[in-house]
Order: sequence, then C-alpha cells, then structure tokens
Amino acid sequence: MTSETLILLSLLAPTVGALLVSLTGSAPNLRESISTLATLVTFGAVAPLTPRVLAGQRPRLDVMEVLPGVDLAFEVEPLGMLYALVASGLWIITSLYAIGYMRGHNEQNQTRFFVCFALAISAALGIAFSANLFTLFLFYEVLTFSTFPLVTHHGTEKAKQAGRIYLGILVTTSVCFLLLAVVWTFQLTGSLEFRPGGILAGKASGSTLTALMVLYAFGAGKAALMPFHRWLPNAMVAPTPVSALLHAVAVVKAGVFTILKVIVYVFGIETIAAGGHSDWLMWVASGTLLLASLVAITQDNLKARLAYSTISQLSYIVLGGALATAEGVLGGGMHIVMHAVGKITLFFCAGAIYVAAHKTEISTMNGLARRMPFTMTAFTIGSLSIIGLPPFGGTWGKWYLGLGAARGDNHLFIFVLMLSSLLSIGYLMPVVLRAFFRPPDPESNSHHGEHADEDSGSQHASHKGGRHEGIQEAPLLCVGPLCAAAVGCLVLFFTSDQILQLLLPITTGAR
Amino acid sequence: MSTFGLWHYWVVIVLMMIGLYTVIARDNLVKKVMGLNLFQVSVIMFYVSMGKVEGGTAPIIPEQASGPVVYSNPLPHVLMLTAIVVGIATTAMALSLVVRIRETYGTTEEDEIRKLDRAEHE
Amino acid sequence: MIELFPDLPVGYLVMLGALLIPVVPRRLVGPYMLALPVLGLVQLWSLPLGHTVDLSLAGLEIQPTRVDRLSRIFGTIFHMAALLGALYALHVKDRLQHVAALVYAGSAIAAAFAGDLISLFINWELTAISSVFLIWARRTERAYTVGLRYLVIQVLSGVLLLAGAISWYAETGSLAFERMELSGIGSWLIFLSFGIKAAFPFLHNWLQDAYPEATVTGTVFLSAFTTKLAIYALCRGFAGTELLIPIGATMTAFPIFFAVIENDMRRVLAYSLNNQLGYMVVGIGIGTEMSINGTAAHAFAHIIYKALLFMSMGAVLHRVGTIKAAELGGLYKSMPLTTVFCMIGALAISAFPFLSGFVSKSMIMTAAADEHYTITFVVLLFASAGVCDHSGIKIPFFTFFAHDSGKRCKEAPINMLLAMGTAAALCVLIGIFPDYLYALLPHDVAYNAYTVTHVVTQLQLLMFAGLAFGVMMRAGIYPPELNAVNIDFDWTYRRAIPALWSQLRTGLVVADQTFRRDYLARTASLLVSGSRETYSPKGRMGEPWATGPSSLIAAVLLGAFLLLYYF
Amino acid sequence: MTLHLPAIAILLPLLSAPICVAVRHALVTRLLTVAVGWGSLAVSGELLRQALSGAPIHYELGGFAPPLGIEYVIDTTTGYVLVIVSTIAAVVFSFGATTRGAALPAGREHLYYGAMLLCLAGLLGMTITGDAFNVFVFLEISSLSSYALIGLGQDRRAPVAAFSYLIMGTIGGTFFLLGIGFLYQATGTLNMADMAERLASLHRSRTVHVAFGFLTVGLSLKLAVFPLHQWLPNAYARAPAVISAFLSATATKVMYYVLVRMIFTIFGATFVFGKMGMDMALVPLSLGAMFVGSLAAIFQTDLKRLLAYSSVAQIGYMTLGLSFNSVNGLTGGLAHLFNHALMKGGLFLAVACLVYRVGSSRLDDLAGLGKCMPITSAAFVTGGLALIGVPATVGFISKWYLVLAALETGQYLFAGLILLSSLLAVAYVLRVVEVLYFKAPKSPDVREAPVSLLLPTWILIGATVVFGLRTELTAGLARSAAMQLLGAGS
Repeated sequence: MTSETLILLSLLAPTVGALLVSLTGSAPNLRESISTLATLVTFGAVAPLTPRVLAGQRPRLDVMEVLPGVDLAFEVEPLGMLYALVASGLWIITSLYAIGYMRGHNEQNQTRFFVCFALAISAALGIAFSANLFTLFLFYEVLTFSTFPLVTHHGTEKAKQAGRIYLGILVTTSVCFLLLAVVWTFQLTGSLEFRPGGILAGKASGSTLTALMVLYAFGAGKAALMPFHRWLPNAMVAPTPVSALLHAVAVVKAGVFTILKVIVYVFGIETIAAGGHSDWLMWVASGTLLLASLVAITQDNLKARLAYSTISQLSYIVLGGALATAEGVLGGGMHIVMHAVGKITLFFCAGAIYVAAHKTEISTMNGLARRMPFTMTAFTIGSLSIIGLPPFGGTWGKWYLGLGAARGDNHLFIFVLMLSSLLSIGYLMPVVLRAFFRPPDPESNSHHGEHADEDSGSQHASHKGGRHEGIQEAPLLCVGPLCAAAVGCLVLFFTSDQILQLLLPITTGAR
Repeated sequence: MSTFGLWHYWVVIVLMMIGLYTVIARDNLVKKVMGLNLFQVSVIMFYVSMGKVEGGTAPIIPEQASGPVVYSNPLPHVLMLTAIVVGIATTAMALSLVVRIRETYGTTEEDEIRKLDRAEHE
Repeated sequence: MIELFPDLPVGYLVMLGALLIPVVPRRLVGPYMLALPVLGLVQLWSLPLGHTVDLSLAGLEIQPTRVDRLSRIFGTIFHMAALLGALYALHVKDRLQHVAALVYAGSAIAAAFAGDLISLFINWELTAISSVFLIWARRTERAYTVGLRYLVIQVLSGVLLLAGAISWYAETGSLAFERMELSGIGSWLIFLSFGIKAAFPFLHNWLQDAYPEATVTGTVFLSAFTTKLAIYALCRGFAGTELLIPIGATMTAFPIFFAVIENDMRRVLAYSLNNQLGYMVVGIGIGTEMSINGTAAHAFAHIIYKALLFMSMGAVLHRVGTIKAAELGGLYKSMPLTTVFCMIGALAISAFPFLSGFVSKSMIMTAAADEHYTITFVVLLFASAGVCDHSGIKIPFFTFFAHDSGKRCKEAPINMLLAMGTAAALCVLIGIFPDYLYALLPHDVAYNAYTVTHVVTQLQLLMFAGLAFGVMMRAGIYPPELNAVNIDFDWTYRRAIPALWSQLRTGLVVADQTFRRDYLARTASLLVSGSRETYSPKGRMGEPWATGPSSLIAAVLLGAFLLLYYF
Repeated sequence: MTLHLPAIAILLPLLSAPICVAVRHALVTRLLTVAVGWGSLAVSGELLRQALSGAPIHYELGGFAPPLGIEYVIDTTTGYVLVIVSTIAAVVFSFGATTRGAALPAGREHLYYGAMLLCLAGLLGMTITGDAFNVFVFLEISSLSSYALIGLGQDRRAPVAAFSYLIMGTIGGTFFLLGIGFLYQATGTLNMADMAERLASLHRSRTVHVAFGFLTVGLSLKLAVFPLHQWLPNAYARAPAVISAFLSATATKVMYYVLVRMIFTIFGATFVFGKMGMDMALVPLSLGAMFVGSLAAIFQTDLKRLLAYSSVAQIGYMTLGLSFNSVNGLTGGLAHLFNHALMKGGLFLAVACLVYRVGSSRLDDLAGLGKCMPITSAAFVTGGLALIGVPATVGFISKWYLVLAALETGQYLFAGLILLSSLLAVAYVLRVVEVLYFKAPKSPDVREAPVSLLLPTWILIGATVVFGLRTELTAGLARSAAMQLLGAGS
C-alpha cells in the first residue's frame, strides 16, 4: 500500500469504526468486535509506516487548501510516527481492557463511550501526522471535544462539573493562547508548515519569539503545565480506560507533543538555544514537576495520585524541549513512549482494583497483593518504570533528559529530575508497600494479631492467603492487558535503541 | 439666511422631537404609534421643504415655454409619496398588532404588559 | 579452561535465576538457592581476566562485564556471601524474601563487574530496589517507614550516580568506569553517590536506621553487599583520592561512641560496620598497591565475619524474639554453638591474631604507616581498641554472658548453625593461611602479617581494651544498656526535616486553600453571581429593554454621534 | 432573458407574493414559495457568476438611465450577499413545517407565504439596488413583512415583540431616510455611484457629516449593533423558529451589507475612518456586543433567546471586522456574514425541529433530548461548535481572519479579546449540550423529527462544516469582495 493510503486508512479506520459502533450499539458483542477490529486495522495502518520513516521517507498526504497558505495536510515525521505508534498500539490493549472494564462494571452508555473513544484516537493520530499547525490545531480541538463526553460519562453533578473544568481549561488555553500563537506565526511567516530547523528563525524579534513561546507552551493546555493543570485531576472522574489511554497517553501526550513539535519544527532548536527563548519554560516545567510530585504524595485517591504524577511526568517532556538541546528533545520524545507505557500500566491496575475490589483510596489497599498478585506486580513494575529505575523503560527517558540538561550547561535541572525521581518513590512505593506487606484491613479480615517476628509473619502471610477468599483478580480482559503493558515497560528498556534511531533525524542541525 | 430663515427646519426638528419623545416617554402603545407617526411626518416635511424652490412653480412644463421656468424639484415630492405609503403601512401594522396585544393581555400599557410577561415567566 | 556462559554478564546468573524461585517446586527451593551462587562462582572463575561482555543499549555502548583482579575478588566474596546468606535463610518460607535476597546479591555482583557507568547505575539501582524488600519483609510498622526511608536514600545515591554519569559523559564523552579525578561536577556527583552507599560521615544514618529493622536473614545479606559494593566502586573510581583519608579516619572513630551506648545489638553491629568501612576508605584514600590490597582483603574478611556476627545475633533474635542488650544475657547455656561462633566473629573483628581481621586490617595500618599518615595511624589504632571494646567484647558479653536474663531457648536451627560454622571456619582459615587470600588480591603482595612486633602490639592493644572494659564494668561507669533511642545525625532527617516539611506543608496547604477559597473561589463566585444578576433574564442586560428606553438610547447615541461629527 | 436577470431576481418573489394571496391554496402557495426560493438562488448564482467573470453589472430599471432612473448594480459583494440570502431562503422555505408555530387559522397559510416572499423581495432589493432611496423602500418592504411574520408567533408575547421591533425598526428606517435626505441635499443625486463621486469633494460639509450620523445610527438600529440591539432578542425568541432562522440568517446580514456599501462605496473609507473616526465608535460597541451578547446568552433559559443573544455577539464580530479597515478585517466580516447565516440558520432550524416535537424551546423542556432526537441534537451540537469557532467549521474561518487582521494592525489586545469572547460561546453551547445529553429526559417517548425537517437543517449545518474546509466560495469570495470594496473606496 502506498504511504498516502496508509495515512488515510489510519485516520479513517477509527472514524469508520466509531460510525459502525454507533450503528451496532444494540448488539454489544458485534459492537465490541468492530471496536477491536478497528484498533487492529488502525495499528496495521500505522505500523508499516515506521520502516519508511526510518528509511528517511516523509510520507505526505495533502487533503485540501482551506485558506491560502493554510492547508489540511499530513506528513509523517519521526516524532509524529512515535506518537502515532504509541497511541494506536496502546489503543489495542486499552480497547480489550475497556471491554473487560465496562462489562465488569456494568457501565451505562457504552456505545457512546466506544464511539467517542474511537474518535479521540482518530484525533490523536491526526495530531501525530499533522503537517502544519492548522491541521494540528484542528485535531487538537477535535480531541478536546471528543473526550468531553467521556469525562462527563457518568452524568453526575460531579462529572458535569469536572467536564466544565476540563473543557473550560482546555478550550481556554487552546483558543486564547494556542490559536493566537498560530495566527501570529502565520502573520509573521506566512506559513504554518512544520519544517526542520523551524520557520520562525529571523522572522521576528527576540521578545516576540519569547512571547510566542509563552503562548505555545501554555496554549498546549493538554501538557498540563501549572497553573493550567487542574483539568487533569478533574478528568479522573471518567471511567478508568479513559484515564488510562486518553489522560495518560493520547490527550496529555498531544499537549507535550505539540510543544516538542513547535520547538523542533516551528522555532527550531538552534533558534531557541541561541535566543534563550525557552529559559523561563525550564523553570516553569521544573516547578510543575516538583510541585505536582509534592501534591501527589498528599493524595489518597489512587487515580488522583496518578493524575498528579502524570502532571509531573509531562513536565519532564516539556523540560526536555525547553532545554533546547538535541539530547533534551530526544529524551522528551523517548519519555513520551516510556511514560505512556508505564502510566497506562498503573491506570489499568487502578481500574482493575476498582473492578475487582471496589477500592479507590490508597489507605484501603492494605494487603491487596494477596488477592490480586498479578495486578499488584504489574503495578510495581509500572511504578519502577515511572520512577525511572532500571531495567524498565523509564530509565532512558531520564538519561537523555539529564544528558540534555548537561549538554546545555543546565546542571541544575539534572537535580530537579533526580529530586523528582525521589519524590516519585514517595508517592508510588507506599502503594506497593501497602499491597504487598501490610496485612489486610480488619474489616475485610476479621482478626489478626501483631506479628513482629518475621518468620511467623511470613507464615502468617501464606496462612492468611489461604484463609482469605484467595485470588480475586479482575476479569481476564482487564488483567491480560495490564500484564501486557507491564511487560512492555520491561521490553522498552531493551528496545530503546530503535526508538532512538527513529528519533535521531529530528535533531540534525541542533547542537 | 438667518437662523430663523430656515424656520421650516425648525418645524421639522420640533415635530421630530415631539414624536420621538412620545415614543420614549409614553407607555401606551397607541400613543407610541402616534408618536411614531409624528416622527415620520417630520421627515416627510423635511423632504417636501427641501424640494421647494422659492418662487418655483409646480414641476409641470407650461404650454408656452418661454425661457427657463423656475420650478420646485419634483423628486423629493415623488419620493414622499412612497414614504407616506410606508408610513400608512407601518401604522396599520402597528395598530393591528396593538389590537392583538389588547386581545391577549387586556391592556395597551407597555409596563403592564412587561409585568404580565414577567409574572408568567416565573 | 572452558568459559561458562561467556555472553552472560557475571552476576546475572544469580539475579535472573532468583526470579525463577517462585516457580521452583517447594522441595527444590533450598538446593536451587544454594546452587545459584555456586554456579555463579564457577562461571566467574571460568572466565579469563580481561574478559568483557559488550552491548549496545539506547544508543550507548555499554559493558556489563569486565573481569579483572579487583572485580574478581569482590565478585568472589559476593558469591560466597550469597551462598552463606542463602544457607542461613534456608528455613524461611517466604519466597519473596528469597527472590529479593538473591536478586540483590546478583545485582551487587553484576555491579562489581560493570565496565561502564550505565551498567553500574543499573545494578546500583537494582540493589536498592531489591534490598528494600528485605526490610519490608519484616512486616512491622517500623520496618515499613524505615524501608521507605532506606529506599529513598538508596535511590538518591542511584540518581546521583545517574546525574554524575550524565555530567561525566557530557564532559568527557566516555562512559567507561575507570579511575577518575575529583574535578568536574560529574565526578563529584559520582563520588557523593558512592559516599552515600559507603556510609560516609553524615551520610551514614540509613545504615544504622535500616539494618537493625530488616528481617533476621535479610540483615545478613544487607551487611554483605551494599556498603562493600560502594567500597569496590570507590576502589575502582577514586583510589588515591586524599580526601578519603580524613573521611575514612572519621568513620573509624566516631561510630564507637554510638556503638558503646547502643542497646540494640544489631544496631551496635551496624555502627561497627560503619567503623570497619572507615578502614577500607582510608585504604582507598592512601591508594598505594599495599593499601588497595589491604582494602580488598579487609573487605573480603570483613564480609565474612560481619555476616557471622549478624548471623549469630539473628539467631538470637530468631529464638528469643528480642535483641536488646538490656533484655539479654546468659544465653550461652541455651545456645552454646552460637556463642562459640559469635566469639570467633567477635575476635575476628577485633583483629585477634590468627583470625581473618588481623591479616587484613594490619595491611591498611601498615600502608598508612608506610606513607607517614601519622595522625591517621593513631586514629586507626584508637579505633581498633574501640572495635575490640564494642564488637569484640560487648556483643558476646551482653548477649551470652553478663547477668542472666533468665531466658531459655533452643539452639539455632541447623541451617543457621551450618552457615555460621562455615563462616567461622573461613575466619579461622583466612587467619591462619592468609596467603590464599593474598593470592586473590588485585596487586601482587609480599606481606607477612605475622611479624613478632605486629602480633605483640596487637595483643597489647586488645589486652588494654579488655582491661578498660573490665574496669569500667566493675566501676559501674560503663554506659548502661538502656531502652533508649540515641540521637545521631539522623535526627536531622528523621525528626527535623519531617517536622520542617510538615510545617511547610501545613503552611503551603493553608496558603493554598486560603488562596483558593478566599480569593479564587470568591472572585469566581462574585463574577458569576454578578454576571448572573446582570445578564440573566431578570437582569439589566439579559432581558430586552422596553421600547421607551431602547428608543432613548437610540436617540442618545444619535445625539452623541451628531455632536461628535458636528464639532 | 439573462439581460433582465437583475430585475427578475426582485420581481420573482415580489410578484409571487400577490399570487400567493390570490391563489389561497395552502399546498400550491407552499410549492410556489419553495420554487421561488430555489429560483432566486439560481438567479443569484448566475448573477454572481456574471459579476465574477467581468465588470459589475449595471441594469437600468425600466430603461430609465440614472441618475433619474433606478439602477441595479451587481458587483462581487452584491452577488455574494444575494447568494447568501437566497440560499437561506431556499433552504428555509423548503423546511417542512413552515407554518407550524405560527398562529394562523387553517386556510390562511397563503398570507404567511406571501409575507415570506415579500420579505425576501425586500432583502434582495436592498442588496441589488444602486439607488439610495430605493434601499429605503426595500428596507421597509422587508421590515414590514418581518413585523408581520414575527407577530404571527403562537406565543402571546409575539405581537409585543413584533411591536417593539416595529417601533425600533421604524425609528431606524426613518433615521436612514433622513440621512438620505441630507445626502440628497448635499449632492443632488440619489444614485450611489454619483453620490460617491460628488461626496469626494464634500468631506468638510456639515450636511454630509449629519447625514453620515443619521445613516450610521439608523443602520445600526436595524443591524442591532450593541446597545441598539434591544429589539432583537425578543423578536427572534417569540417568532416561530423557522422565521427566526430566516430573519437571523438574512435580515441583519443585508443590513450589514448596506452599512458596508455606505461606508466603502458611498462615503469612502478615507472619509469614514480617517475623517469621522468611525472605528473609534465601532470598536467599543463591537466589543460590547461580543461580551454582553455572549454573557447574556449564557444565562438565558430559553433556547431561542439564547441564540438571539448569541446573534448580538456575532454581529459584534462582523462590525469589528469592519472597523479594522483592512482587507483581512473586512474579509473576516464578510466571511462571517455567510458563515453566521449558515450557523444561525441551521441552529434555529434545529430548534424548530425540537419545538416541532416538544412544543417549547425552554431549556428545561429540552432535557435529555439527545437520546430521543439524536440527529437533531447532533445538528445542534455541530452548529454550536461552529459558533464557538472550532477549526473545520465556518466559525473558525471568520475568527482566523479577524484575529489575523487584529495582529496585522498591531492590536494584540483585540486579538486576545476576540478569542476570549469566543470562549463565552463555549459556555452557552456547553449549557445546551449538558441539557440535551446529560439530563434525564422529561418525556422519553419523543420521536425524532421527520426527514422533511431534518434535511434542510442538515443542509445548513452540513454547510458549516463543508465551508469550514472549502473556503473559496466563502472566504475566497469575501476576500475578493473586500479587495474590490477597499480598492474602490480608497
């Protein structure tokens, strides 16, 4: 198949899938088969593009000229390829997981859920493949609006309020800042194309560029830079598959992806590094990174904690871009993948815990690993990857980010990254600790004594495991995907070379 | 020309002000219509006076045309025929609406109508 | 000789093998656990010196294994420690502990063979992650918090290493783990990272904090790997760095005071561990062939006798349920074998002639004397006496003799006794035949520990230490063993910083909430209610005006326009 | 035939109206109206094509040469507006339930159709004529018929709204008439082209200044520029939804066109902006409209009035585009003319569908209809997205040009304010979406609207998306129109 066909197919497959799903809403099995089929077709269309991009091709699809100089066009370049692979690849397992979750939980409005979900993926792929700022902005907004019904899915007052905040912040930032920046860029350069080396170089004064940088950075509200981060914790009222794929992968990555893409292809790394236009952004990103980690420690709701963790991790990527060095951008791109897989594991686990044990608060998760060993093992692996410990993927993102900071003579930000790693231990490991080592709460287990001695403790463990209802995992369609995601964390550690090969061309010309 | 030389303009302005004031200040819908009429009439007066040329005759070509004849500009007068029609149509329309309002609300006072609307709204 | 698994990095056999423990049939767990370190050791010795394993990962050339003499001696002793520990832990049913312990051992071994900073970092972090499970497995409330604290500090060391490696790479373009100068920011970060794991003064508290809280068997593992890995890393990276001499000297001296007054016997051992590390650090700082040899030898000997001591104390804890000096005493009747083994360990750590401590510690002392570090030498001498006092005498005395606590229990389980016996035998063997140990050392040595002066001096020193202990006990001025928590530098992070943090957090939370509630929320609600008042269908702007005012505004606007245009 | 097309464009609806009244048969008049609607569209399209292919068309009505005779002039701008108006007319006339919601006794529908056709004739006439007084005449034709149409509403408040509109509209129309009178006094002609020629040397004349004042205020009243918009919300809210769709999509648009003509063709941009400082007045009023209109829309409880207030805001965008006095600004304004006609027409038709089934446009009565009437609700949501200005809808195109114009002229603040005000649209659209989708339905057995209603609705709504992507017909034309206007004016 030609690359054009593949691009078109990858964009249309989810949309057509959504259409078919909406028509087959009354037959759940058929509906979910179609939904799953759409995920496979989509990934099947995205994946074959990878070797072509690796070989240096830049497949392009021009759809139409909307306004003079403003085109609806797609072009596959490494960064977008990576994002598309992540989004479409993880969609497959999320789709399976969602079936298990939604059924296991008897959710309402499942058809609307699957339709919006597919549309959101389509939008994410549109963002990934966009050839210019207009196309990117178009799909960015489509993504916002298609995920809104998912956030308000439950229709409760709380969900509606969350939906208002969600839409409010995302639309406000995108319209007031991002669109303004896009039009401004167009006014300055007469072009919106993403071009290696950037289009803004020499077209505007330094202060204008810095102002544009501000608009872009905050305009990509999906990147959840403080103080425009509040939508993300609020979005957690959505069903867990939504949080997992969209609010840990597709939506938030769309934000940081936009920032990276703008830095690389609109400003040009060179221009930014020479003019120091992103110096302020390093501080904002660092502040967000640390503050969000601190807030995460105080959250008792697991999903809220993960949401704040996401905010913190996103700022890694923004920081990578802001460093304006080749390594920083590489690290940012890599961290998109690493964090996506790690965080989706964690969210899957959170959802599985909710489905199987109906627990949302961390303080109630004592001894959960005895009931849900697979889930909690996966959670541990995901946590370690997020913290950035070997042998899990998260290590490499952090390595290149740190290297980017060192190369740009911004050693301070290495410490920020490292400090944040420590803080992430502080908010992730207690969950692991509770689940594996603390005895289950008395309410779920009638009596237990103080067992200070470790031997009786261990016997106690096995004994208790036997007496407790035994293993009570979530449905297979939940546990399977989450284990797959956990394995992914491990695999990524060893396959990061390929990611690097893919990404390397984007930094040519940078120092 | 002195200020008073343009007395017809003053008439126009006074008429217009009276009309507008009536529209603004009166609550009765019929009175408003009357004010509106006055207002329109003032404009017709304005046009008619504008077309009048001092000492001019009616714009009819005399049978024994001997040299230039001073006659009033006929165009504004012609235009006003249309304007008068418009005015009549407007008045008729307005009054028919008032009739319908009166039928449903039982009053032609605007403030009372608004009060009734608001009460129904709540 | 046939090379066994030449492509598998050293240490990974144990590490990966450990991951299979959960699926090994129950009866085979014991043999399997013992086989792993043995196999690992065989693999190590089948590989020639200079053997490397090279990989490319994430665009970086890395070298997970590089066999040379320095790494080989550390690798050997790590394998032996793993074997001893596994033997000692055979009775434990909790497989999670087994997995953690052997992954921990394996990663420590692998770290000792890391040829580049990345693989060092990877294994460095793996030791941190896996070891914390040995603490948490104690399953006490205190162990949870301690474990978390321990993990944070260990990972801190890891991320400092990562940061250092990044900076080092950015500065030099090389990732090879070789000797480095304390010049750029990179090497300083790496130094600091090693320093944390080596328990440098003021960076040491995690050690005394965590080790006594681990499980009985876990502490044995912990005592063997983490700190000695740091010693290895310092040996590799910073040999001859003069700064290490004062650091090491301080390390030998100050823990004595804490050890003397400490009540928890395992914590006493943790302090003495710190003190022993001091010798090695000094040895590294001196940096001569002799001193490096001494350090390696001391690490080797130390791992064995410290493990032995922790094992014996563990056996007591296992049987009696407490390890507080104040609650112990007179146990020699119940646990005679344990008492003997403990005595051997205690004498070894006190560097009693014909035991392992003597042959290794003296190398460092000699090296110090040779290089004319007089003050350091004196400090080391004083510390030797101190060690003798708290580890050599206090530990066995208060546990097994002293006033009878009345506690009676069974002798330790057979596998523990076996492990202790093996360790004790090794102590004696090394003490009597030091040449076998010397043959393993990184550099060739021509050293004889058993000169007359040396033996006599050491004996005198030990006598005086014993005398002092006796006199002080008689006179009743020896610090009593009280159930009290001693305040160390860790007060700052266990009390002061948390207190500060909670103050700060409360402040931040209050400020944040005030800002949100009193400012943001109020402004928002004012805005909303204000707009609602104005723009709702009942408000001024939300409902169309009557025709009167509407016409008025038209007239006013016209007037304004006309005035504006007219003038 | 083609020679007389300009006259046919007007005569077609104008003569059909009395025929309707004469025939008095519901179905026949209905079909006639639909046919006239589409016929007008065909004629307008042809006229636009001709205007584009060559010089502006000049047509002397009845063969009398200007300045005495009345001249019809069709240039790009005219053709563009003609097409807009007749498109909306064709679609709305085709809407199935035209007389539903109107308080007509059976057998009197022909009057309704007659009024519609008259209104159309007036609107087309205003656009096409090149004679200033003729504009007034057509203005009154369309106004009078729209008063009647609004007054037809079943709602008992409809006559009140129509009456208010009548008062304000008449005042506006009379101001306009007075303004023309002053201009005639100053120039001695009623032909716009001649006027423009003669005014060029009369920039300092006070008569001209006063004429300008009366004309602007008069037109602003009819255009519902803030704060002269008070008649609009109730007029649109009380009229039958179809009427609202037609009027909101055409009436104010044509008035905007007349304003543009007056500024750029008659007075000239130099005079209006340079001498009179029109932008100084227009900018604050436009901003006021954008914010007050949107804010008021947020808090409305009636869907039609919500849309009406949103129209007030949208008119603000158009006048703001005008005030920039630049190609991009005027392009934005003119493009928004078309775009807003499509979205508001479509949205009001969607409301008409809802009202057709539920009988009320109060938000409380529309709860949960997203499930019962999915196609209608989807149409409303799509139209709402266009109102917000989401890319790939027409709203985005207008916003793009407006912001571009603001940035071009260095007015960064306005650029921000334009974007900020479009956020308010998010708020009021979101409110409706929440009501439609996230509330329990009041009566779950409501059925979807019939196809004859959905089809016209979706034609307009679909067009908002199509023209959001294919913009040669909208923004492209608007741009060439703007260039023609500015080129002619300066």
